[in-house]
Amino acid sequence: MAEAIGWIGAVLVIAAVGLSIAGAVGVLRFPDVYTRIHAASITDTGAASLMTLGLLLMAGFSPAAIKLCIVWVFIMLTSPAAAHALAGAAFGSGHRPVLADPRQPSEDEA
Amino acid sequence: MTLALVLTPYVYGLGFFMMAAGLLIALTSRHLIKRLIGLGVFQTSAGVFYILLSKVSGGTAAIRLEADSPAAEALASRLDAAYIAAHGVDGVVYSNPLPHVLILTAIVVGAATLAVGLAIIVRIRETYGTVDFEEISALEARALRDVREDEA
Amino acid sequence: MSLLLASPELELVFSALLLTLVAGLVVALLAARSVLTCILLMSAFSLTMALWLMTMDAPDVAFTEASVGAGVSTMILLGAALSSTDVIPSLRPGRLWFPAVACLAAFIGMALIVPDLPVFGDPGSPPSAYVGRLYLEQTPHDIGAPNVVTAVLASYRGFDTLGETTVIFAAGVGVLLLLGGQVRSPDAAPEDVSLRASAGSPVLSVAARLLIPIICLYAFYVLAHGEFGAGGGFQAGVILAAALILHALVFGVRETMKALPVGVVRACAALGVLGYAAVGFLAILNGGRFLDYDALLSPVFEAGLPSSHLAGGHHHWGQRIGILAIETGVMLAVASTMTAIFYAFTGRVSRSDAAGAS
Amino acid sequence: MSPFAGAQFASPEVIQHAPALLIAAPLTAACVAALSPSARWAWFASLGGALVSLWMALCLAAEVARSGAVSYAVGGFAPPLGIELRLDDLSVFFCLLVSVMGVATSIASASLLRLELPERDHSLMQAGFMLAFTGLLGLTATGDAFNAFVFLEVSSIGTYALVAMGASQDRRALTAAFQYLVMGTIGATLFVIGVGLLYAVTGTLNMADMAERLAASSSDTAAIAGLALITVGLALKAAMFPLHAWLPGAYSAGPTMVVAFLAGTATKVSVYLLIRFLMDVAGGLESAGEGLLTWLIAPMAGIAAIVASVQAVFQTETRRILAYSSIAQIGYVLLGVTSGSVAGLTAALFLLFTHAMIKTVIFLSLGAIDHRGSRLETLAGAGREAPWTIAALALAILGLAGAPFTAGFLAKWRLLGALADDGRIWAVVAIAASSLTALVYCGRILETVLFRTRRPAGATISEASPAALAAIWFLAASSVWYGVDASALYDLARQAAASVMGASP
Amino acid sequence: MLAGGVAGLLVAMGLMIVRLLRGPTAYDRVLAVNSFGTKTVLMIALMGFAVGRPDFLDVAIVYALINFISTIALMKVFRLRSLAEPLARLSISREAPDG
Repeated sequence: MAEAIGWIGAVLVIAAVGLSIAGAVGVLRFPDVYTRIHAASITDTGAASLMTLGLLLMAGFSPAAIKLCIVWVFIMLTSPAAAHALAGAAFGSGHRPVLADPRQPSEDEA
Repeated sequence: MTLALVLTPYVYGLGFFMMAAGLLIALTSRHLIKRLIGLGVFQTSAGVFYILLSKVSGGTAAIRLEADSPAAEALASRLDAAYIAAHGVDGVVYSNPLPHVLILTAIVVGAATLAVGLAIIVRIRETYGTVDFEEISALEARALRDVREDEA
Repeated sequence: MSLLLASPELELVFSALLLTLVAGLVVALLAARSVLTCILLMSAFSLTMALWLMTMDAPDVAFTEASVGAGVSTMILLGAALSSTDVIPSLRPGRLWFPAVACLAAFIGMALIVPDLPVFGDPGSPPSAYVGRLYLEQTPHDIGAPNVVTAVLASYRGFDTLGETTVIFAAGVGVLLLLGGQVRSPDAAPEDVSLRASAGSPVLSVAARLLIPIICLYAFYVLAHGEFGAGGGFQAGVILAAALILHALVFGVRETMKALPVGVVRACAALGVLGYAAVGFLAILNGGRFLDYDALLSPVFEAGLPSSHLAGGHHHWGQRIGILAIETGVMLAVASTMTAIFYAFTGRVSRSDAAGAS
Repeated sequence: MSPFAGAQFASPEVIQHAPALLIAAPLTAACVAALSPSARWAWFASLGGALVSLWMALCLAAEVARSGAVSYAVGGFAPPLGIELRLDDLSVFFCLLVSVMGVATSIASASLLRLELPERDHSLMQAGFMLAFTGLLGLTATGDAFNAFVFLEVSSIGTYALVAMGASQDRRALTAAFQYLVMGTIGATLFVIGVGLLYAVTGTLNMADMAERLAASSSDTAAIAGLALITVGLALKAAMFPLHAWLPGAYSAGPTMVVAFLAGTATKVSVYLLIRFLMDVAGGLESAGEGLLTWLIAPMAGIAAIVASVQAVFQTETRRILAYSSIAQIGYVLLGVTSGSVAGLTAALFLLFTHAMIKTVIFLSLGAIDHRGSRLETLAGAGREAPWTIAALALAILGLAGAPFTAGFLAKWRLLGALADDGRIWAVVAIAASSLTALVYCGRILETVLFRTRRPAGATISEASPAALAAIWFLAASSVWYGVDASALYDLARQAAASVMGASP
Repeated sequence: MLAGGVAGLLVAMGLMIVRLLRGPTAYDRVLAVNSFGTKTVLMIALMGFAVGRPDFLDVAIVYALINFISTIALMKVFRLRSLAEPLARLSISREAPDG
């Protein structure tokens, strides 16, 4: 039984890493700051949650489990706040999001 | 063991490369802040060399584990008993803790040097108006020439 | 569980991979043309270096590298970079030639001695087989703290750590001498050039108000936990300073200075180092050597204390209390010095900026 | 027989803890100085710290004379686990040098600071000075290689900021301090990498333990590379010839109190570390220690003696002349050190001590007479306004030039004798040529200060304050005394040289 | 198995560095460093279990905090050109457009 839980945990961890890589690719491919912030912060918090759940299954009841939850709480608290502040700062300093407007070339080509 | 023989020159080589690169930036960059960053890389690379000496293959962090704790058994399971008997302490193989203590000091010394260096740079920027090394030496050369002219 | 563990060889490969990432960042640093990119690369460099230290079984060093390197160094680098031009002028190739050859010669010279150095991860190398092993075997009998690194740092080589705390204090004295002139008292703090603020976003101030007490509590946990897991006086001091810096970043330096004026911070730095030296003098008064924690408690008093379970009942209360006392001194000195340095940089820059802007 | 044999300065309990108190006293004084509200209290703290460490140095000198090397295991753990403070004759010689210069500078520091810096900076300047003093004392006393790096950094990080504080007088202090910081940190980091290499070969950090294991070690190339890096790092710190670029700027622009203390001690302690590592620790590796000394340091020292003296002649600013003369003097000392004979090393150490006294007197008196402007002409005819200070300055300049009946003359005479006996004629020629050029710039300074009258307007000169005068005349008088009867200092130097050279026959 | 996860995270961090170097605007670079930091936190947690020493998570907690604080500092530098003034009154209005 313990072995099975361990394996489920490992699968969750691999899923989290997959999500993280997807986010990274998104940050590279997306046209402008706002979509990149979107990609980065969504996948970071998602990957953190999946990873924490997976490792919790593997750690069982131990001090490490409590620390894992603390790490999860901190990431949940800081990552969205940082993303919000970043988007606010970018908007405040005059960056316009690339709306679905064919006339306006995306930032990378400009 | 062949893996270790391949990795050894590679890892030391990277450490010495960081030393040479840090030294190059510290000696040649025209922007004073980048010089300090180069100096920081040079000091950190000295730490890399020490930590490379401390690693024991199969060893774990120098925080003593109870011999019978689950973590110790999991670690022991991936090494053969002779290796643990020869190089382990109370059934667990640890890496060498001494370089870790020394590098804690080196990191703090690096931060202290960086703080004082940046304070001097802020003062230089306020008196000379620039942080470009060559502009500053040009300013000083001209000041020296003015002194000589009004003396002659 | 063991199936999932990485084999020792895999660990060596991972550390080599991470070191390659670190070297890649150094190459990027060589070519960087803007100071702010350099600072960002330096922050990433510290984070990756700390990761590499984790694979090299050095959690304490990873802790310090992350908090000092990525945390405080980035702050003061930004403080200084704000007041200077961002573009890095490129060097005329003529002048680059000689230092580049010198550094290359140094690199080749060092590479020649690699065959003579111990093999990477070799348990029988002189450092690991001699003093390193002695520390691992002696610590339970002499000190009884599970974390051997903290035991060596605080007790065996406590004099080194006293010197280290003095280095941080000397840096604090130096920065306050150079930049501290204007930030004497809270009202002399820089008047804030605030933009015509419409409804500011409360998200950050709420997040900060929630996080700052947790970070301070965590700093004291790291201080107390130093003997059992990764942690200690330095790391705790830097985390406490990071909490104060967060408060200064979100609520403005003037608010933080009202809470902790520069005079108090400067006095705490001196008191931290004095506290450390006082523990040493107390040991001398009790008949032991300088910084000999066994002499701190009189044997009669120590006999009454419960024996610690880990070290087979051997009484180590003198060492335990000595280590905790000096770690508190180190934390006080490091936290207040880092805060004083942050005050000096931010207090100074906004004034010249304000002067520049008007 | 050491002059301190049989002397008793303190009760046995105090002597037993002398090595630790030697370093802890100035450290505590630095903290008290930083905490003190007024400049006066900071001065008392720094004076107290300096006097206690001088007292401890005297106790240790007596103890070492009586019972050989003193070993003090800090924290109660014997080496190789704990850190050991080990003082033999050589360390005690440099301990005395640093604490005597520290007390003299501390006595004169109050008036010097009042002339140059605003009141609010005085307490932090005294704290910084005491931290540099702690670092240098720690360097002379420690027996642990990495501990030496930590104290090297303690002494130098304080001084970078102190040198930069000269910006209130001369804005070039900032760029000089930055150059000093970059070069000094590169030197210290090279030193720590060298210690790392020696640690990789021997596995220990205690110098005595390292010396034994080096003798028995098989892998020589890493050890030789380690020693080479340590030599280059310390050469940077000691401003040896090709790596001396930072010294003239730092010495000419820094505040007087800092420059006087640095000129007397900082480069000297780096020379001590060079002797300690190349002769004591590398004793086993005959080829490495001797090779580095004869083929790397000796030629550089010879070139330094000549080139630095020539450059000194062409300088127009007073302190720059003296800075280049310091580089030349370091060249003389290293020529003596690399002579390979006990007589040569003894003459070098004697010259080192007298040069430290002379340079401290010169810089203290230059600062104490409160003259604005760094050019030599601003000092014209200072003898009339400040007779007592200028008399001491003249005595010291004579000593610097090596005029008869001064300690400088005796030191050079014995050094030339020792080098001639070792058959190092090229070194004798180098020192002789350099001394001749020294006569030129010393003569120019004397002529300006004593006989010339016309001085550019506005360069006011006033007599030094009583405290500064006391410190200046204490050192000037002792430098003359050692010119006449050098037995006391010379015996001390011979004991120190014998303890190191004796170690490696 | 966990080692595969660590390798995957390493790839993701490498991509972040590419964005850090290429990022046209300063806010892309700040985002890259922030995301790099969060991925490092996950890496630490995963590596702690892969190496069999789960009590390394203290370091992961510090990472999360330091990463948040340095992101705010970097953002203030790019947005307000000063570290000293209060952020609570971050202006959403459109004055001071800069990169």
